[in-house]
Amino acid sequence: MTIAKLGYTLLGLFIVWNWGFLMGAIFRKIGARVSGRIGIPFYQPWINFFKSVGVRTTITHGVMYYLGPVFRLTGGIGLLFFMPLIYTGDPNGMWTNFSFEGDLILILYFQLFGMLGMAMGAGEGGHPYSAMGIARGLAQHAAVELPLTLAILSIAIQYDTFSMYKIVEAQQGGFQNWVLFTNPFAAGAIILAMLGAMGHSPFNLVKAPNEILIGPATEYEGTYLGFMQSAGSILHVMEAVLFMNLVFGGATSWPELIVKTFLIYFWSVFVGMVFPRYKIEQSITWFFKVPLVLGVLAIIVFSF
Amino acid sequence: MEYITITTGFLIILAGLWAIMTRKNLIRIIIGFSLFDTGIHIVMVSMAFVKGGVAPILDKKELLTDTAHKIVDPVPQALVLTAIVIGLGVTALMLAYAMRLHQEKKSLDIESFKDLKW
Amino acid sequence: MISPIHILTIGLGGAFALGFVPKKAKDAAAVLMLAAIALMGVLTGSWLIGLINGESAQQIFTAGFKPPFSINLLMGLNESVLTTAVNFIGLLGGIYLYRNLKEAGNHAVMVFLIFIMGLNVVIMTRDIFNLFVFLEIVSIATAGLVILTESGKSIQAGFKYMLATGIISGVLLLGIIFAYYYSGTLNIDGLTAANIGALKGGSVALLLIMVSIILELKSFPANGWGLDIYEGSNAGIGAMLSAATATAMYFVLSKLLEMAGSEWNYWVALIGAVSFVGSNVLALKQRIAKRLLGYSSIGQIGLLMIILGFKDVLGDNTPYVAFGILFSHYFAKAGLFWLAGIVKQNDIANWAVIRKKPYFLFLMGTFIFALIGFPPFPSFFAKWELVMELVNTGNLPWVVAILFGSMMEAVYLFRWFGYAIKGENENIEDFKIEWNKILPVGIVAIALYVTGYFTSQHTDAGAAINWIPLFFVAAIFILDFLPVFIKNTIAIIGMAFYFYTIYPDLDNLRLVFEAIFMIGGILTLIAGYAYKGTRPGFYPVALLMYAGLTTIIEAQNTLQFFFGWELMTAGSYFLIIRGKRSMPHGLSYMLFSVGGAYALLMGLGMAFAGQGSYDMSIINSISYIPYWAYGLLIVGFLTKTAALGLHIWLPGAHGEAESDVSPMVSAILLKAGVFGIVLTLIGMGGENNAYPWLPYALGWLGAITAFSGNLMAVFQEDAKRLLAYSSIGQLGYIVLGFAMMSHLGWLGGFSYVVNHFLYKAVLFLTIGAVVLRVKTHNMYEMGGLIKRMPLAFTAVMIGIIALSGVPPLSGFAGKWLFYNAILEKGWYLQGAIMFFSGGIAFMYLWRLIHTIFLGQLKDNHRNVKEISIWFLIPIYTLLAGIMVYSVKPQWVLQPLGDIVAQWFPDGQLTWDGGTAFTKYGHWAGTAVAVTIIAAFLVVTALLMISTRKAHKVKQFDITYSGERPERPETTHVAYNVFEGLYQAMWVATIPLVEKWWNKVSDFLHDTAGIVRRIYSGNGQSYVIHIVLFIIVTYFVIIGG
Amino acid sequence: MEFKIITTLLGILMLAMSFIAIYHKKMIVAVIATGAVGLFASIMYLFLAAPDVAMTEAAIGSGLSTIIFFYVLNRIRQNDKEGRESDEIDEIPNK
Amino acid sequence: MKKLLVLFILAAFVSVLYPLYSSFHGSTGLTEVSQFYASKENIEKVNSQNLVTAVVVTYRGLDTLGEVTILFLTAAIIAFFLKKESDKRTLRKNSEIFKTAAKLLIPIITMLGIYIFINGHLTPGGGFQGGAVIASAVILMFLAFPNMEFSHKFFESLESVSGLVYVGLAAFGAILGLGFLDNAILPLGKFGELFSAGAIPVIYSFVGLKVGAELSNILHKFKSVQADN
Repeated sequence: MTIAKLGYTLLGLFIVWNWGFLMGAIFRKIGARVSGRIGIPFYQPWINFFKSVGVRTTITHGVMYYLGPVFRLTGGIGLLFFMPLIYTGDPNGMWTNFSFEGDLILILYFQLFGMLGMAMGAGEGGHPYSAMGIARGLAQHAAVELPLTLAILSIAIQYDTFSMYKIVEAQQGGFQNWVLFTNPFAAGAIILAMLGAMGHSPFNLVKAPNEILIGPATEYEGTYLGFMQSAGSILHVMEAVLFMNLVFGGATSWPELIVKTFLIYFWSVFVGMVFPRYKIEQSITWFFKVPLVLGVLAIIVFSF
Repeated sequence: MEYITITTGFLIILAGLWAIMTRKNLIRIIIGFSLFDTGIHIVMVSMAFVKGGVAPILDKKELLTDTAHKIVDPVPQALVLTAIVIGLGVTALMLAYAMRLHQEKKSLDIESFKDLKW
Repeated sequence: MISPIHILTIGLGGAFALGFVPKKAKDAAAVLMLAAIALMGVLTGSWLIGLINGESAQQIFTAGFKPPFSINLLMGLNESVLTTAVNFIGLLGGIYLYRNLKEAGNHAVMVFLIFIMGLNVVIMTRDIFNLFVFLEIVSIATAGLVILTESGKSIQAGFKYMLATGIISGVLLLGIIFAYYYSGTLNIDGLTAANIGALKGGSVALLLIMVSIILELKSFPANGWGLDIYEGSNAGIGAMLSAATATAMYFVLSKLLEMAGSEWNYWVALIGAVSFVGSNVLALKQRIAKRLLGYSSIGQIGLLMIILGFKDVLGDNTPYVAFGILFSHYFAKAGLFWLAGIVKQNDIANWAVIRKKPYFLFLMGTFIFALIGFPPFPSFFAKWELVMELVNTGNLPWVVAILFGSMMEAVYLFRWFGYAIKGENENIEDFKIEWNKILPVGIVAIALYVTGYFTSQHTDAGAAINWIPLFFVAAIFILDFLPVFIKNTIAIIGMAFYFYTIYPDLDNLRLVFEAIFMIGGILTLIAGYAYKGTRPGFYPVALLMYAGLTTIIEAQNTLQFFFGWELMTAGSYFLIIRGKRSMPHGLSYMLFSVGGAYALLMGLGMAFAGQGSYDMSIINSISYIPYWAYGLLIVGFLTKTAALGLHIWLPGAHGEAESDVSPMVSAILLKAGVFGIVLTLIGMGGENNAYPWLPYALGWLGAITAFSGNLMAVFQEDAKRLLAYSSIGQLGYIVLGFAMMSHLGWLGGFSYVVNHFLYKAVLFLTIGAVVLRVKTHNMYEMGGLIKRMPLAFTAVMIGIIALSGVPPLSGFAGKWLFYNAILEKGWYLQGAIMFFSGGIAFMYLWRLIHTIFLGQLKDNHRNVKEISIWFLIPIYTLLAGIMVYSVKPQWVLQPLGDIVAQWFPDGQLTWDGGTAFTKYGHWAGTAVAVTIIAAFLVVTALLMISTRKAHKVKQFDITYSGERPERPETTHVAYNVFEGLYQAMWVATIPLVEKWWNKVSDFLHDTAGIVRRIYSGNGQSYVIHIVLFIIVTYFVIIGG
Repeated sequence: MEFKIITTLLGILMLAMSFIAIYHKKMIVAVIATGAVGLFASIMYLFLAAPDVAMTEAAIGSGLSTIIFFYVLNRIRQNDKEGRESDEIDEIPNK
Repeated sequence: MKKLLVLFILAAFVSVLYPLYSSFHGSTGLTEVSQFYASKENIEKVNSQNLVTAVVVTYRGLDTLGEVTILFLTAAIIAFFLKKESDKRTLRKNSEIFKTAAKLLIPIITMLGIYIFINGHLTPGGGFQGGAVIASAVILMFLAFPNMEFSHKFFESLESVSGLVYVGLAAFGAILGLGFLDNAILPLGKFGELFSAGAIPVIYSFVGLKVGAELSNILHKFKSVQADN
């Protein structure tokens, strides 16, 4: 049983990893086309990944530097482990991974695991801008968390459970049962907070171009970068899966998962294409406005 | 009669207090204090007076019988004796202080001895 | 037994005989005087012993006639106690003033002797005019003694004193003669029987008598002359006035109060309360030591007057309470005045010089703590009894006034003490030691401890107090000269042994806290081995704190609890104030603690009310305005947990404390407050308590505290302050958890209690040890230390992961329980705030690790060593605890759950092996940890395989903007990194609370500054005050 | 009856003397007036059948204390002479 | 302005004292205590013709002891307060007539003083009055012979001796078991004669000596500080 489950989980990991690469490529392509460029081929991420892993990795700045990508990738993989991917009607089903029905609190806090490792690893690189990027990232993350937590709590109240499996289960039987419609305030808060969580424009000061040149990501080369790329692709998909499970009724099959995550991801890319970047204090205050109000409303509606 | 004296006594008490509270000169304040004391003594002696009584000195034979109805009250008088002597002591001490204060500052103005305050 | 009348024979005979002593033989005169006072003391002392052993009080008749026809004296138990006290202090004061008296000549010696003799007669006499005469003797002698060491100021003070007492005794004389006129007697007992207060004019006569005695006690505000004399006279005389005269006058008041009848009780108490509060408030602005003591003396007498006024309420306890306060005041004030004479510094700021001779600091501390009413001094027990009885009889406004006045007193006394401990003392001339001056001070200090012990034995509740820890502290204090290594070992063995002996007696709840206190204490003490030398003063105070903590746990009754609480406060105050720059924080810690203690005192009083027992169980069934009682208890405990609004002492206190003290006061001490809150909430009756709004408010307070504590921590540049603010935030979580009043909430709270102890101890110990190495608190001056201290880094990393609540470490257990509890309880908004605080916490935790250990190593830290092994031992022991808790949370949570289930049986976690179930979800701590660790290891292995040829690069092997850095500072972004967050959230960082407290403080100080201008220094206006005082009391009491 | 009139007169006289003692410019006069108050008081005591008190008041209240006053005044005047010339002893100059 | 305030305060003070004044109706008889003193058996018990003296020395003897102590205290305080002394000086020379008169008067005044206190239990007057009279003799001496040596020692010894005797007599009563200050330690004598009233004349004499010495000391102190030029 456990072995089989491990197998399915690893298979899921593989699918998600590939889908993450593909999705990333598609969106870069879309972005390029929107700005009138041709863009990368859809297989470019794989090329990048294998090239990174293939080259000889020569340097390290120290233990934490070394462990940064490890934390990050573990964070991504762990998130996948703790999140049910596909709803099959069995809480211990094959695509629920090691989720223990996907405890929301565990997931919310485990999101921070990769971030923490990244923050520490980049810190040891000794590069000044990495610290800046992390500081901004943490600040923005905290701001995003507030409406997100409110909305998640609201959903938890709505279904009287912290189990993601049960939340998804409750949304089955037609889109009218989705949280998007049954709890529009929470959904609204989540959809807006999602923009911050995904880290696209206007909330991408964290990895603004000048930092991309010389920030955390460029501090890492070779295998480190390869790990980071993998982690990135997994995390992107898993965040989308999280929101899908919470708001959009989850997925009963892989194609559904792929379509839904694509659309969710599309939303944040779309906004990113349209809106210019915020400064960090602007983005924080933005999250304290509409999303926060929606989150509080969501709580109020369901607590009384 | 005792009404007159007790009135005088109270008025002198007030006069003394007035001097203590308004005059700035140390000596004058001590004079005020002396008056205040004298006033109290007069009040005390007035209280001892019994109408028709004589001094409580039993130097006549007839005083020895039914003494209690013939003399004035000796107790307040004894108290006043003590009080007068105490008053002298206090006044003398105050004057000594005033003298030394004047030595310090060459002034008798009570306003000029405010080194200690608040 | 010799008749007490021979006090007169000895005193006067001695004084007259002094006339024969040749002028040259100065020593002979002084020795004769001391001998005479000692003889009087022996006489009264023998009566004291006799009366205690059951002999009957003796009436002394003079002139062979019975009263009321002649003057009589009485030697009863009270009289014998007080006369002995007067003679005792007279003897000590005589020894202290030996040189001054000798130099002033035989006449001064006579005056001193007559002064003491006069006080004896004042206490004993039962005739009101005789009282007047001997009062005059005392006040004339005082006026003479004021100029013992002559200065312009002393003469001025003496003149004002004579003027004022002259008027007062005139008024007294008027009152006496009219009392005689109406009643026909001068005997106090006769006057009592005559009940002159009932007559129209008689009531005025009585008023004049009472008011003049009250004025003689220097009642506020007609007391400018009294203050002047305290300031202007020799300190030795000030001690006499404050100790001996005040004691005697107080007894006179109590004698006359019997005569005045019970309707006067109220007024005496009222005047006392005005005096107590007014005098202590005005003293806030005072900076001259002796005058400050004067204010304090007047305040204490006011307190004693309140006690006297409530004698009917206190009943048989009156002497106990009054003597308790009186003797603390008597010894402590005399001691302080004498110290003032030895130190010879006017400005309290200059008292820092006292530190040059540490044992003097100890003496001063003894006196100040005795005055404020800390254990083990008599005033502690007396104040306790007073407050209990007053609350019990519903006199709450009085209690508030008493506690407010005491609070003000604590403010200025501790400010003064703070200067002494921490002030700048380099440029102040050292003071000389004269043995005849030290001896009395030492004796009264010892007397304070001894009387304290015996006072405690007087009541059943007090007798139950376990003094063993305190004796252990005393032993360590005596051994203070030994090197650290020995003392540390003794302390650790002592604590371990003590813990071993008492743990079987404790219930599980108490065992949890006792384990935190004792095991935590031992672990933090191990770090003490890192210090060299003798580390003077550290061990007594640290152990004092632990003694207090263990007393709190062991307490069988509320008195014991409060006793321990105050011991703990005192010990921790001294611990905190040891830091280099911690004086203002030590002061604010003390003030909040004292304020909190008073809230507790009142709350415990309400618990006592109506139940008539001191057993700890009374807080489970408070019947007298329970809302307020529980509220006050909680507020009292919240001062220790540093809830928002009461927190401003904490950052500085913890941040500036020594490296191994910070964990003691943060990881351990704060739990005492939590323990109190737990007890209170249990007392409120668990789940279905009758006052749901109280925990509700508490919950919000906890949530907001968590938020603001964490937010403030983000913007700190000082590593220890960051941790201190973090503690505020963490305690906010704990408070919220317990406030939920549900099984899950409490379990979450408890899990946090254990967890916070573990990781905060780790963090504070590590950061403290790092600070010891790098010699700075500022994080931006550190950096890259991972290269130099990898072990410290690992400790901090594990600590912050545990703190942040990221799975798989132990912090997550608390978080998970919390959210389940919140969902169950329906406190969603509070929960959201908490979660947001968690996000914020992440920011400062990252800073902690990034700014200190990552980034660029600074040039001046190239050669720092790994932190001391003595720090690493406790740190890694605690880390092991964290790891066990993380991997096997059920080992900790199941027993805790059993404890909680005693009060909250519903909504328990169900355990299935390592998996915990609630109705909302389940969580398998072990499995999660295993999963994550496995994934982590696999990924690490993969990375290691593919990067096996990587080599480590040099520190500056980076480029940015096309430049290679050459100095670490330029590439270490460490200062003010959360500028963006600040710009978004500055509104929430405005220190409103601090501003509010500052406003309160300014208001009080300004009021004091304005009101005290009535003491214009003009003797004339003092007379006006006296007359006005009489007028006002007349119109208030008799009503025109 | 005549006692009453005399006593009343004495009382008025005493009050007048008190006024002089308080307000007369010359301090010497004021001190003498104070002594006079004591003296009249001792007469009053005689009327009040208190010869003991009268004697005491005459000897001590009006006699000795007046002399002490004089000594002090004299001493202060000497002090003043040493220092600046002022008649402060009599009247405090308005500031 | 200030005077107005004081006037107002005094007016208020008058209203405080007024009930005392208004309830005073004179005395129509003795109080219980003084009736006791005036009762026949007690007059015989104390055997003093002057009742005031009886009260002062016996019944309220402790007050008197205190009172003497106060004078003693004042003298002592003034002595160490006004330390400065310079006896060598010349004041104006007094006329021969004054000096001669003084020489005559001083012993007479002293004798008068002694008479007054010895007869304290018989006639008005007593220790205080007598002492004051003796002090006035001393004043006369100061005035007439400003340069004469004042035997400080003598007066201080006198003061101490009489004080000790007073206290000793008082304590003697207590030791005999009669009571502190009981006059019955000496034979009561025949009413109205010099040797009557037990210890009263003895005590009062020593009080007189003591008061005289004390007042003289005080006066001397005040006199001696006159001269510092």
